[in-house]
Amino acid sequence: MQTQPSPLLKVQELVKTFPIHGGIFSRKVGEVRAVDQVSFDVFPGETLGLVGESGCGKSTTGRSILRLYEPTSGEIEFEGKSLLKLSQEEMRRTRRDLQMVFQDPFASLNPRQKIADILEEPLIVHGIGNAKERKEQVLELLRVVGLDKHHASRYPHQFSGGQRQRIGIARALSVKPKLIVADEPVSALDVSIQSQVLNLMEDLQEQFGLTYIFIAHDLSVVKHISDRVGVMYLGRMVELTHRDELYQNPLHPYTQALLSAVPIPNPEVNRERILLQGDVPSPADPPKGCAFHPRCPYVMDVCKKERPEFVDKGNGHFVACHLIS
Amino acid sequence: MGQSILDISTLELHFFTEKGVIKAIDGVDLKVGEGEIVGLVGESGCGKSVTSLAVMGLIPTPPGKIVGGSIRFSGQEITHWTNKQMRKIRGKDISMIFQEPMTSLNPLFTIGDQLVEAIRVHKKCSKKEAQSLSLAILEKVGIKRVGILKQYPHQLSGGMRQRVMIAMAMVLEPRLLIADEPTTALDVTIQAQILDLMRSLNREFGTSILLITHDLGVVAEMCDRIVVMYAGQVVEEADGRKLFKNPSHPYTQGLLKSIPKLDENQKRLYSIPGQVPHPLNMPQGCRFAPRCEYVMETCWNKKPDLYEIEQEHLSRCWLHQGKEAIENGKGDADTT
Amino acid sequence: GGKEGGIKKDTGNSLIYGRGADSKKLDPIQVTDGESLQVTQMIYDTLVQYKDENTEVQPGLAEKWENSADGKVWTFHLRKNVKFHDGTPFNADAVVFNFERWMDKNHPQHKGGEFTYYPDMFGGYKGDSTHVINKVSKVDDHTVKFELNRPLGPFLANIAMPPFAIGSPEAIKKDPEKFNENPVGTGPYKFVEWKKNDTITLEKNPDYWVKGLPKTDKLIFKSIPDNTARFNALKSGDIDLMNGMNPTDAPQVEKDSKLQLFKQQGMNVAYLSFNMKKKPFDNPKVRQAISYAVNKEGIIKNFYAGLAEPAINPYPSFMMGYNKDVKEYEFNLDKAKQLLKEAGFEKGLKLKLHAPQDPRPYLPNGKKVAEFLKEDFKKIGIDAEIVTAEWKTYQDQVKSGQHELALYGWNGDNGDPDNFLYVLLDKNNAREKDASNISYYMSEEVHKLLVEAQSTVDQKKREELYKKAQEIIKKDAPWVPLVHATVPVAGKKELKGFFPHPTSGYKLYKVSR
Amino acid sequence: MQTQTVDIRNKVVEEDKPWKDFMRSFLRHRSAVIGSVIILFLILIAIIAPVLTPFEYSAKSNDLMQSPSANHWFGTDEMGRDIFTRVIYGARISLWVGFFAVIGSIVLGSLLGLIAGFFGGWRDAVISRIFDILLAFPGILLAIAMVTILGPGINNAMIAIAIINIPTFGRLMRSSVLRIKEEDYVLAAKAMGMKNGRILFHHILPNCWTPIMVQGTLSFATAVIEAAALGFLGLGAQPPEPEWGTMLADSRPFIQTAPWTMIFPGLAIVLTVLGFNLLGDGLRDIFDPRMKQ
Amino acid sequence: MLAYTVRRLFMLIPVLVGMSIITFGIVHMIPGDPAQTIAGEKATPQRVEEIRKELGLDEPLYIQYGSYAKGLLQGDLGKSMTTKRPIGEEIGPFLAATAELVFAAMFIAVFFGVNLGILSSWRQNSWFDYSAMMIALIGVSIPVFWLGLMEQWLFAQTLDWLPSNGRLDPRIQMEPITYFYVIDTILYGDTEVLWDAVKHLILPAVALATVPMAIIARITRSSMLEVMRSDYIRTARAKGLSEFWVVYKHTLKNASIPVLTVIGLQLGTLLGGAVLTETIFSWPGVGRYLYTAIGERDYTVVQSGILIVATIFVIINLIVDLIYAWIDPRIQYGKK
Ligand SMILES: Nc1ncnc2c1ncn2[C@@H]1O[C@H](COP(=O)(O)OP(=O)(O)OP(=O)(O)O)[C@@H](O)[C@H]1O
Ligand SMILES: Nc1ncnc2c1ncn2[C@@H]1O[C@H](COP(=O)(O)OP(=O)(O)OP(=O)(O)O)[C@@H](O)[C@H]1O
Ligand SMILES: [Mg+2]
Ligand SMILES: [Mg+2]
Repeated sequence: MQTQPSPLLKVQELVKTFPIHGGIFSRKVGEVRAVDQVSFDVFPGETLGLVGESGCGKSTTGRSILRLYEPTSGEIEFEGKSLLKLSQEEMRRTRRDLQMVFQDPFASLNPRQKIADILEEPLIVHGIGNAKERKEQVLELLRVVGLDKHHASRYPHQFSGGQRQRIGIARALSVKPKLIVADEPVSALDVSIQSQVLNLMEDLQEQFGLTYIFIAHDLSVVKHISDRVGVMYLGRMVELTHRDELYQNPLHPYTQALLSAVPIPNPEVNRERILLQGDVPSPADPPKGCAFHPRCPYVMDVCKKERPEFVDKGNGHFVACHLIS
Repeated sequence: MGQSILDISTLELHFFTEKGVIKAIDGVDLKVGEGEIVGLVGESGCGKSVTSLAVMGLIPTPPGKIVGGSIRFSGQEITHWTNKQMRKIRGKDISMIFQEPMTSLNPLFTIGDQLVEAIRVHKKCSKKEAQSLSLAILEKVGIKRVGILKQYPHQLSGGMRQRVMIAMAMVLEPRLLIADEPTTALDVTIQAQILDLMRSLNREFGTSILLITHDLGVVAEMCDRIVVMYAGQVVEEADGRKLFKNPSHPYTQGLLKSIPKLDENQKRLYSIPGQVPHPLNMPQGCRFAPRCEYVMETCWNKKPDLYEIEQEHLSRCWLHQGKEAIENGKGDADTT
Repeated sequence: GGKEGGIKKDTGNSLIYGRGADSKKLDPIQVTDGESLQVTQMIYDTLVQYKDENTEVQPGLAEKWENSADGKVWTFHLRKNVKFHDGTPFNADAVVFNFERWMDKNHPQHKGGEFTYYPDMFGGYKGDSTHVINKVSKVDDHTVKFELNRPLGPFLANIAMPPFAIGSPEAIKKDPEKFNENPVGTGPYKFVEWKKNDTITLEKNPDYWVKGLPKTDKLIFKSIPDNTARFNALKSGDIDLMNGMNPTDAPQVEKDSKLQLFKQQGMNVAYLSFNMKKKPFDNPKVRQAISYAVNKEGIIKNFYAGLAEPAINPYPSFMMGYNKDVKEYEFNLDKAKQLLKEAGFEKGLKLKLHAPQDPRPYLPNGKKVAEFLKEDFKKIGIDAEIVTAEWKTYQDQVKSGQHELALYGWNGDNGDPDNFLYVLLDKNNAREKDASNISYYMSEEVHKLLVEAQSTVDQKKREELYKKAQEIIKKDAPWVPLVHATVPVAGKKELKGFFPHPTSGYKLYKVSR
Repeated sequence: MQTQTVDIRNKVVEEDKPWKDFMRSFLRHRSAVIGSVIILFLILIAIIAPVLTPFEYSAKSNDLMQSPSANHWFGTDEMGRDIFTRVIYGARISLWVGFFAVIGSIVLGSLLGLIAGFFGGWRDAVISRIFDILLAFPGILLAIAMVTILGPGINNAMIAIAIINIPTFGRLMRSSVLRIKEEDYVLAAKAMGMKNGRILFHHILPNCWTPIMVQGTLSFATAVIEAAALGFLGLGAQPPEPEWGTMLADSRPFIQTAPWTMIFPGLAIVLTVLGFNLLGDGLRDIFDPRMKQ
Repeated sequence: MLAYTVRRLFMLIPVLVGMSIITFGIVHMIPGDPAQTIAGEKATPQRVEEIRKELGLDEPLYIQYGSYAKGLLQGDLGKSMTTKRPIGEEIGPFLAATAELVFAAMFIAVFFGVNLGILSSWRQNSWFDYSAMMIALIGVSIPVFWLGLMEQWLFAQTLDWLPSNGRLDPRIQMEPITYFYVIDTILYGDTEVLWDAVKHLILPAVALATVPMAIIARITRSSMLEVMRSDYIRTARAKGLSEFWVVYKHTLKNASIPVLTVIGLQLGTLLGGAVLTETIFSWPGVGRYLYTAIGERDYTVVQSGILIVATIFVIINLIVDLIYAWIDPRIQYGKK
């Protein structure tokens, strides 16, 4: 896309490994390659969806961007400056622009803080406003996410899951960030509540010009909310493109299988199912070559040896598969 | 629909807790026919699991107690059977698999132990025979690993564990399989495998299946008939196609409108306002009234009945019941 | 059935002696504590020995002895036909061997531990300039000659001490290290078994050189550390005889028809020491005031069950040179108050009162005595804070003068006043560390008297000197002498032949049922 | 009726404030209530001890070893002191020792546990090893050795008890911190741009203290027993302080002639310890998330 | 399993080194002087000084520690300063005496504790449960020394049923084989003496058993209850297993892990903590041995003795951990 503005966030070859300890002296005996050379750009105002099966590294990617996990290698540029080069203190201040919404609305709110304190704390930390202004801002935030002002003096356990997720979103909004990483914000919610939160997030994006990285494992949700979607498998990005392109023209065999496996709430639709064999391999011991090759219906010899490159097939459709190249 | 193997009618089950009486099930009518796959959907906490446990006779008592209605299994009234009586049919005639494959297998015993045990509870046979039977059923559910019988649950992946659970449930070829959210903890591609497996078992053995889930997509693909629950009550029941094409209860309608769909592009999702009522503080009349778009005066005071709006399509809503019924107030306000 | 000989049960005629601590070792020369020596005394004999009830010397393994005119040569005539328990004969060689082993640090069998009593009693080891014994030699098989470097007054009394008992040279040579656990002597009993911290069992030596002794076939020492528990064991018949009882239990014994009480005259003193290095205890008025505030009768009644005499002088009245004319500070709080006022403490005084935690024969319950004193002190405006410590720490504290007031005491060794006055009250013993004069009483006058008495031979003259010293001490009041405790020993009614001995070393082989 | 609609729609199940919620479950919990009644009773007695008895705890009298009577409810000891008086004054000592020993070990243990859990790395390794070592020692022997070093006395006994209990709290704190450190709200705080100090004090610490409080209550009980044990061995309170363990040791010779001298101080210990155990148990149940619906 | 064991053994090294340093330090901080004890109370200061020199007590502490550590590395625990006997040899019978007492106590505690816990959990909230748990709570609240004294008062002195001190009637001499008297008397086949040994064991063992019994009963009950709530127990019931099998096969094994931890910890604690019981019952055990050694300032005995007891404690806990790994297949490689 030639007329693209410059990206807000640029992730290049991001790698994050976790050591595995064991042996007689609890030495490091191996590592989990949770994120393995992932690259993508996020443009201002868009929503980039990330999907993939459990354990494929979605959350780790999200957390590494905020340097909640220190990336092992790679490069992350936010508004042109490299995040990984910032000192702890500089990074702390930069986090104002980068915010996060968590999956579990029950675990992500400190049970011993009142809602008002939860929402005010980021303002205090970043030295925003005086006490009175902050109070007002808290009430404003509550209003924005559709909660009542009398909720301010309550504790998290007095809310339902959907309400808690609203509070989590309000907290992320409080410092007026540019980018929000939403890590499965609706997975824990019931279907009838889920749409409330999705609508809220869309409204807020429009209202504040936010940029989202939206992580989910529910393809329908991702499709609904995202402009572009990245598909991850075993720590790697296997496909990344525009939403409609992806759903109409999936190139990677894994994406194809994934799309065909999603049950559709319409008995009239009859689809050809691609049933994959076997389970997802362990990220501690990923297959050589293409990570997907043991389950791939179209596996070729080259897949077992060489790792396919993640390349643009034109019009911003990135894919990593030997079949395509 | 053939002869029904499971017939639950107007079941009421309460939990007597310190904080008060939780009316976890307050009117559930549900039939499962021979060889049929019935889906039971509803939001978290609406009483799906409790219903299935009631069928198995596994409700923790106290605090739980069936206070009304009946459960019939292939014609027999089993509502008040003793534990000892229930034990004879559990695992043999009715089997159950649970949501969490991670915690539903005893971590300290091998797969073989647990399968053999399941067989030998009901079937007189040697350990050897039981083992070969186990291997056969494991192969049927797609596990062909050597030495699987000697392995412990933690050595298997989630998908495999759920297969083992299914194998354990199916090994004695029960007539009814109750699957309580069997795929919720699994990934989509694995879920597809498991659902596929269940469908083929249903075809092969003619096992009836009661599939509990909150995923409308899963029921749409799997089930012949669908029962929708809300806050401890069945609110709608219909043939799968009818239900999706012509949902009649406002809750079902809202639910269908609020989920994003893969096969169409929606601009904006519908959302049902408010939230599920607190189990200790249920609305007096229709339980959905506080969230309903079409709420009427009657709805606040009177409990609606399940009403047959067309053939084999029931709905619990005053909208569909005649004026006359409203005035007669067939369902009285719950004043307890 | 089962394994042969592993278990032996009582033959019926045994004596079980309950005591507060186990033996440390069974080689007499290597131990210093009474409990260890009590056992070795039953297994071994010394050349000469104490009489049954006092510290006078009588023949032991030596039938007769002579001292040369210059006092430097001692000749002992040994008893004949005496055998060690291992069957080897007792003779002059054995005596020479034992003394050589003790005195010569390079002796091949000088092994197994410290030979503490030897250097203490005989001025050091062979080769030391102060060493007393020049040579021990055999004259014939039954005669031994000791040649001394200089005369030693208490030589005979020393030789009578239980550490200097003669052991079998064969057994010692076999394994000097293990001799500690496998004692072989000539005594009335033979060693059988030692269950550590529990029992030591001895059996009758049928060939004992005194006919008719020992009286019992077995002698069993049983350690029960707690006094009360031990007393209970006596009452329930688990043991026959016990030492170290709480004096407060004595009345119970007297009431009990199945028990009898033996009272052993106490060659001891318990006292309340003032640390005269510390203010205001350098002021005699303060010391005297406190002396008036001590209710000795009350203490004796409460904590000694009457089994003690109030102490007036530093040593008990039955000893030589006791000054009967010294008048005690009676219990008189008014006088005490008056004196305090004179000393400038009419508003009162705060002090620390140290008390030992563990029972001592002369002070069975130091803590309680301290509590008792505290209550009376309160009445004259003295606020005493009690500080207790367990025995070793306590010794450390008082011997280095960390206390202000301390409850302490002394058990005499040999019945000589020197053993009390010089040790406890002479300025030479007021050492910085390891003081035995813990009051740091520095009286020159007393020092002169005591030193003179040491080098005087004339007993009359000595008595005079000691009496004089006692007068001065009374006036200076470096201590409040509290009591001379009678040591109670309890046993079953049917026991006969038990003699309480002032050294607390009993001839248990004379006891019969 | 429109009004009614609005009315019910806005009706939220009014949940109580946390402390009210806590009080409700607390009051419903039988053992917690009994335990706190016992403890309050003891505290009260300790405070108003002088009012309850005409005697002084250290005053000797001539009524030696009297059996319980209307005048001396629990009898007298061998110095003629009123045992009832000594027992109720003893509550002061036991509560005092228990309290400060527990506070001491909580403060030190938690601090070490916090450092180990929060910073990890070599600090964790060193501190955890220290805990291992301390735990491996036989507690009572360690306490005996320490009091022997420091000298007997109630304060030194308190210090020894505090030290031997450090690893209990340290480990508890460490594991709590490790658990809470991984909670999403801590991550959220970090993502919010908060500094370590603030995360530690605002987010981690307040969420660690419930297990500490439960354990603290239970350790209070053991501390009372440990103090009595040291007293019994003569290493506790200094005379004439009426410490229960010391009283037991002192009256051991009279167990047969005057059993009341042993029975009442012993029962006092049991009652106190029971009170704290009941309360601790109750708190544990109340705070246990599994007990909550 | 082997690698796991070896790793756990290696992890002991720093703990043991730390322990040796701490014991050494503590022992040398205690005021008072072993030389004084050895020399006797009335020895001259010069003598004491000489002995101090002979014992090497005049050397700087680090040199003393150095030679102590060197000895330890060569497996030499040193000699007692007072008895001059090798500690390794001397401590044996005391350890055995304590071990016999502790094992007897643990046997009582485990037998009654576990069964009480199971019954209580089975009859949860019954009067039996309440009274058993109340008794258990009182059990943990009784100071062992008071209980011991009360036992003595009642059963030894007043009723005169059982002996109050020692391990054996002093009139009996027995050549020890294992130093566990109960075992030795059985080896000798002498029932009369066996009975005597057992009689001596009863009171102290019961006193010592009370607290662990109460703790075990409580932990058994709560972990049984917790396991009974788990998913895999529900699965076991769904198979149709009888209640007896559910409790004794599935629940007990899973519930045993926390119970084992407690048993291990208690075993270790009792081993070093039996001082009070041993003092009261004049039991010639290791607690009293060390307590006496502290009183006598026998540095080497205190140092090495505590080190031995602590090592045993650590090893017991290691064994418990290994038993877990054996019961629970998930533990094998250490989770970290
Ligand atoms: N702190 C950690 N330490 C070690 N391994 C980790 C850690 N966090 C994640 N991992 C591992 O990294 C891999 C990727 O995990 P991640 O949480 O990013 O997956 P995910 O895609 O978010 O999965 P889910 O859908 O379950 O949330 C997993 O194998 C996980 O086990
Ligand atoms: N043991 C119990 N005691 C008290 N209330 C209970 C108990 N078990 C279930 N309930 C209540 O019964 C209601 C129905 O619960 P159930 O588990 O059947 O829901 P569900 O539909 O299966 O939900 P989910 O989708 O979360 O599994 C809930 O309100 C719950 O609070
Ligand atoms: Mg994730
Ligand atoms: Mg459920």
